[in-house]
Amino acid sequence: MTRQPSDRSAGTAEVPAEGLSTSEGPSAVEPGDAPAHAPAAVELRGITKRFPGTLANDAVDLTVRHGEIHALMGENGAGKSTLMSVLYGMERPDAGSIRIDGREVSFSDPGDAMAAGLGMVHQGFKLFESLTVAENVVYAAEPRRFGLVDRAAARRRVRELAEEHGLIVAPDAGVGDLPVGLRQRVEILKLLHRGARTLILDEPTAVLTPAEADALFAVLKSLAAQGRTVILVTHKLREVLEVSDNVTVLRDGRVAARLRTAETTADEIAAAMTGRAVELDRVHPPGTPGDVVLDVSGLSAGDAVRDVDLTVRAGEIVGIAGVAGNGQSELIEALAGLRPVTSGRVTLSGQDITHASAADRRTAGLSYVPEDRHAVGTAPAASVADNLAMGHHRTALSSRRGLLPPTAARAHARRLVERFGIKASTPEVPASALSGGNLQKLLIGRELAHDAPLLLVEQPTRGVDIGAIQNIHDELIAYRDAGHAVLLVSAELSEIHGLADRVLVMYEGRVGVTYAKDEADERTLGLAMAGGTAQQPQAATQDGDGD
Amino acid sequence: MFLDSDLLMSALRALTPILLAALGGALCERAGVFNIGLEGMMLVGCFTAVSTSWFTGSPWLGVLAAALAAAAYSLILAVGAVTLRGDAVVLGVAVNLLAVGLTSFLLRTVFGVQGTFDDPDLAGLPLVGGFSPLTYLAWAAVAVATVLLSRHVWGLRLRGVGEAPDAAATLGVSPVRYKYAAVLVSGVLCGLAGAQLALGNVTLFSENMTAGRGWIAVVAVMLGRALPLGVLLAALLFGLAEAAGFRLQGLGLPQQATDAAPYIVTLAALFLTTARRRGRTTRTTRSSGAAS
Amino acid sequence: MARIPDLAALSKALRSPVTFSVLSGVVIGALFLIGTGADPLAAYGAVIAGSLGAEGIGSTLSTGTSVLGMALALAVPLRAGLINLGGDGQLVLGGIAAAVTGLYSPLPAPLTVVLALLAGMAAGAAYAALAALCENHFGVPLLVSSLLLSYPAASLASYLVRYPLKEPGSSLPQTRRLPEGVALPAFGSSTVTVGLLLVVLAAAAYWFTDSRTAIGYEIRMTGLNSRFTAYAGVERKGLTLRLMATSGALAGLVGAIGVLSFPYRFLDGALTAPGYTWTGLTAALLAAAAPLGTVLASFFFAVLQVGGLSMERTTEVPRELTQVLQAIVIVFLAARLRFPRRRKSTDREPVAQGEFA
Amino acid sequence: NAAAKDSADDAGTSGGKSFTLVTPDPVGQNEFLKLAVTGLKSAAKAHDGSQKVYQSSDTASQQQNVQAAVDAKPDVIVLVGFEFADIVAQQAEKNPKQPFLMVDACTTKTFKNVSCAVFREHEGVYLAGAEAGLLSKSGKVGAVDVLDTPQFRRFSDPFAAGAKQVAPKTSTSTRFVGGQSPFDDSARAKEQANSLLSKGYDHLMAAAAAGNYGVFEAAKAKGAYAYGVDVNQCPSAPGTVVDNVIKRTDVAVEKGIEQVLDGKTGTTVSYGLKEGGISLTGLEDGVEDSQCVIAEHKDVLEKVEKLRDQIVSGKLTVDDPAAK
Ligand SMILES: Nc1ncnc2c1ncn2[C@@H]1O[C@H](COP(=O)(O)OP(=O)(O)OP(=O)(O)O)[C@@H](O)[C@H]1O
Ligand SMILES: Nc1ncnc2c1ncn2[C@@H]1O[C@H](COP(=O)(O)OP(=O)(O)OP(=O)(O)O)[C@@H](O)[C@H]1O
Ligand SMILES: [Mg+2]
Ligand SMILES: [Mg+2]
Repeated sequence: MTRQPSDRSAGTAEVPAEGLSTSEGPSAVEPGDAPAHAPAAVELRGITKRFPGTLANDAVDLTVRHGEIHALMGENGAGKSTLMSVLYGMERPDAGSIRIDGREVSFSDPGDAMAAGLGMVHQGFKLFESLTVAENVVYAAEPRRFGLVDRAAARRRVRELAEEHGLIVAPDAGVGDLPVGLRQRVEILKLLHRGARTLILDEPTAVLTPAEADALFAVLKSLAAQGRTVILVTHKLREVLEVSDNVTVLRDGRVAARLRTAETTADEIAAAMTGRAVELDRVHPPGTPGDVVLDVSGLSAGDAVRDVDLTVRAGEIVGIAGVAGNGQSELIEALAGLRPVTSGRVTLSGQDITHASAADRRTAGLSYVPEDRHAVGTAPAASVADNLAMGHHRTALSSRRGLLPPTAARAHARRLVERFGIKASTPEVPASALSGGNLQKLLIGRELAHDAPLLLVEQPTRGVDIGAIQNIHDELIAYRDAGHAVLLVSAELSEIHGLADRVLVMYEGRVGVTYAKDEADERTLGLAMAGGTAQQPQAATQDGDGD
Repeated sequence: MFLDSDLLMSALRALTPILLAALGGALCERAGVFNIGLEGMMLVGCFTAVSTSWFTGSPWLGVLAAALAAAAYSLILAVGAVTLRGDAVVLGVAVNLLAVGLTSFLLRTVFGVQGTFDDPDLAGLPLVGGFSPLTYLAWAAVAVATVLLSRHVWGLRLRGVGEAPDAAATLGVSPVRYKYAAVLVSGVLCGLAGAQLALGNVTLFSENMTAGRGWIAVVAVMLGRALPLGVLLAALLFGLAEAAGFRLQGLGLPQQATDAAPYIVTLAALFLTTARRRGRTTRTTRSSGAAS
Repeated sequence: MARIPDLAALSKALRSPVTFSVLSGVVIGALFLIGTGADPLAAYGAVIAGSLGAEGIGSTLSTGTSVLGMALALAVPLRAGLINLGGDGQLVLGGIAAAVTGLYSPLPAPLTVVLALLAGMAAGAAYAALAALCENHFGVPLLVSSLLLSYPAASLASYLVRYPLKEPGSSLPQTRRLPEGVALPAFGSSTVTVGLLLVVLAAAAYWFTDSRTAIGYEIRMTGLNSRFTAYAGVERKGLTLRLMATSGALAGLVGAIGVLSFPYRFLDGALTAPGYTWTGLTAALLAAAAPLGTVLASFFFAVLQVGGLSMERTTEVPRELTQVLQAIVIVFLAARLRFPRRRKSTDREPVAQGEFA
Repeated sequence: NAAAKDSADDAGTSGGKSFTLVTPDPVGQNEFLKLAVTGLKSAAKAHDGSQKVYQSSDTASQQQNVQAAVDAKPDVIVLVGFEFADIVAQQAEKNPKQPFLMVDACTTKTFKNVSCAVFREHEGVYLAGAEAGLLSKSGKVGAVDVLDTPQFRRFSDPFAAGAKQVAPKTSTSTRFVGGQSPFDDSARAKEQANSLLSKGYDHLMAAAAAGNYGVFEAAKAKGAYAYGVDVNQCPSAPGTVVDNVIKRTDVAVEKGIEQVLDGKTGTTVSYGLKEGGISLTGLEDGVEDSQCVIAEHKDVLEKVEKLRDQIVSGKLTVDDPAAK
């Protein structure tokens, strides 16, 4: 049975979807090399998975042929990861069946799934940082000698696989020391070592430069050419169009469309994802910069941040682009007073804050939306009201004697909940009960409410869906237009492109050229993020090998 | 001379129970379970060893029973902290408290005495080369634990589970199972530590006879950074400081000073090792949340 | 907290982990008793009568003074996720400082009493601060530094009272008795002193700080997520130092109260032997350091301790039963109670609040 | 031993006199307290009365137990141990009608309703020291005490003095168990003994409470000798324990109760060698069956008897460390 998508993409989606979801009968498409009559590599039928309060998957069907690269798309929270967790034996479905190579299976843990030839690279890495590459690769499938881990064999195996698939990485390097691009390789090596025939990759490119992503796609294509099957979970349209054979789009836990990549467009996929026409890559009009608010010169903080110069003026948004791990977070932490500055000078509205404490910087006029909203930006176990009070508790909410009347905190919470449209039943519920998007609104609302001359904001829309993204972007633009300075760090090039008046690219702790708004197209930035050359991952490999 | 073989013997005897318990603690630490219930598990081992040896006449059965009983007792921590995801520190405190109450209660109901149970007929462990066999076992356990943790499949998986349980789970390794195993093994080792204390170091049971040794083991785990060899060195340091303290009493140092000495020495060692460690790793940046 | 108790609140209270744990403890304790051939009803009756009856309530309140005092001392840092295991050392140093002040102060007796209390608090605070410095500057975890520092403090007090401060001619390691009048006034002829009031005042101050002040808010949030408060500008090291100093001051206060109450002297081991530090710690842990819960848990443990001794006198049941009971309650509660300390960012499980409600 | 049980059994048999004994520590294997219980029982038997034993474990429980005893108003409340001096003083003043008997200590002030029985252990320890001095081959004798307190110094200083009296060249040394639970930590007691033994000390006075067993074990392993306290401890390590400083707490309790009932209150009786309250196993009847090493050293006993006679007659006085 196929659900009828109700939006305007239904018509186009229907035909190829039929073709793909039935394994019998003649098929118009021939993905990969598999003969049409062969059983599909993976076939999910009517998968339903319910979490308390959320129907994450609602009767989802998904068919993936041998040798195919199949993209699974959808907004945040659409149910992609859940579906893959079900397939991989990490979650039990409430209903539905799974067939692998035509045989019905029931996995009780990932071990079963691996035994059936599945392998998964999870969203966010699942690596052991204190172990070596070889140990990570062979973990739980170790070559042994007398019950001991045969380290030589493990190293050999890593080298062999690496050579065979062009995934060079030093077997003895500590994973904790590797850049993200190489960690991704380790993840894939893990699967190959286990002989996975079907590889599931959940948002593998979120942290990669465009060049690294391209290298990854080359590997995926060659794997597919060998007859392996790839399921690529992503919400990046460019990637899908570039690499996949077929696309399944999820929305609100249901299949919204099944599309053949060759026959679809970015607009069509986006519409299927959101259920309406969306203006992709909205670009906001530029601001009108005023006086310098933040002036950073020669700032270094350990090895992570080296000799950074930048200024942010009132009424402008300065964007910092860069691949995760190139010092952006550390730069922001140094500016926020959470990381010691080793040299350089920072002034805020003319006041030297180079060595000021975090508290003093806030008093001097700084607010900050951190990247990690669960671990840093909020106390998930505390109530919404308590979370909203933080930072305001010593100023607006408390009397001169340090008293903090609970009524004041509650009233403050109600104001912000209203102003920023945070969906919370009462201010007393724990913040952990909020959805990701709402939690982000809480965080941004709390920091904007300071009305501070400077706002530092990291990854403001990570893990937030398109509706909320637009909302947050509008808030940031409004804040800028009210005459505040905003320093924005984002891994989403489209976000940087859409919001920033000027763009800096961070690479290995340094900030290079400043791009004006109209120069900062994704291609230029992408190149700069890779250090100006697409060979960067290769270079890092050599470093790793040299150890 | 001040440093002589007797001093060393004395230190070795004193450190055996601490070493056994600390090895258990180190395994738990590696598996990501903070075990401060070593003291209580050890005390359960002491009582079981003595009562079994008394009723069966065999110290070996006593050792066996102590290991089993302490392992069973450690299930409180395993179930509470791993399955029910309770706070390990609170559970550890409770495990210690319960052991004192339980063993004293049983001492009175089983033996009808309070304070101490001692009898010349109570069979203790024989001495081999001046030490009880469990002493050798403890040293062997250091070697086994070292190989196990660094080279064995089980150890690799355990370390992975302790560092990133989610990552282990995605590879089909059940963190729960490994954590349970680590806690149970720590129970066995604490049981042996208790048996060594009650049938090896002495041959009797008295209320609360562990007298803080379990806490020293906890400190040894930290000082030894949960490495078997490190733990051994830490326990040795403590044992030597204590044995040397006994000697210093002979030289006229007041008892209160010699009592305090091992703790001060341990604290000083902690200062030195953590200062060195911090000097080495100024680079590790994002770990502030993981530090406990 | 200040809601009108309706039916829902009542059923919530009945289903709360606290009720469940206490009941489980009582039931398991009863099984123990039956197993040893004793009558559970008689035993529990004896516990209640012996601790809350006319003859026991005084003892319960005076034991409760020390238990609550130590529980508060350990709750204050615990509220921010810090565990102070050095209560014994701070307690003893507080006691000895109060004894020295009491013996040698040239001031009139009432002033000397105040001075002795302050001296006790200062000594405890200074020593606890030392443990905080070990964590802040040497990176030795507070749990360990406070524990390790505790032993030398006890040894130092023991040495002082054995040699320089020893009462001449006494066969016990104890100081001279404090001069006439250098004592906390008692209520009537009971053993309950003004110390109880001081500790209750401290509890009230803790409650007020916790729920009504900015610093209390910061402490609570630090306990729930210390990176969150650090990000918002709360300075961790300073907070650790201040919390530990407060904790030590409270422990020192308990020591001073002990010395300024009967028998009005410092006797080696007398302050620590009853194990108030551990009982206090378990009470604080049990209540997740929430002020009201800490008070109730302390009272509960005082009842168990005093009642247990009384039960042993009147029935043949060993007093260790109450210790077992206490531990079982904690095990059951701990298994369901989660501290937000060390929590991973991905954890989205609801956190049980340890409030007695 | 199971004293709590006895007290409950006997609690019902009223009619005669009632006596309550409050101990400072759990009775357990504490020979000294066991004897006090024995004395209490024989007193109860003699007076067709009932007895109760309240065992304390710390200052708080001591106070609560004394309070409970006072509330029950028995004919005599017996308290053993120094620890009770302050409490008895307080209660005696508040309850002038309640007779108290303190054993092993006395209040500093005298009260009409408080009788005391104290011991001069140092006299017995001195004699044990003399035995050690005569028997030691290495010329080194030592002692293991629970803690460095005056009350325990009574078991080490006179031991050294006695040894030096008979063999002036003897060297002496004392170790204290200490640690986190000094009264129970036999393992530490054993190591303390070992640290003496390894230095060549071959006769050890064991005043380590429950740790005595540890001392005996250590001495036995090294073929050295030890001296017990309070009762005959020779059977716990035959061939190792030479002799014991016997302290007749039972007699003190029984006689004390007798006197109080006779109306002779407010007095202090001191028990030493002269009164027969302190003795050595070797000087008592039945040495032959005591399993004590001293039974084989008649010559030594003869010399020791002479010393005893000198002390009894007052010709020789033994310093009391606790009186300093
Ligand atoms: N363990 C869980 N308990 C409760 N709800 C969950 C759980 N895991 C996922 N959900 C919810 O199920 C829905 C689907 O989540 P899922 O992680 O599958 O989305 P996704 O499509 O992978 O999103 P993203 O792009 O953010 O990764 C979401 O609403 C999510 O909050
Ligand atoms: N791991 C989890 N445990 C418990 N509840 C969860 C979990 N993940 C999500 N939820 C619940 O599922 C609901 C949806 O969460 P999710 O973060 O996916 O929202 P969303 O669909 O992305 O919404 P938004 O538009 O606000 O981002 C929330 O109410 C949240 O409380
Ligand atoms: Mg996902
Ligand atoms: Mg979401």
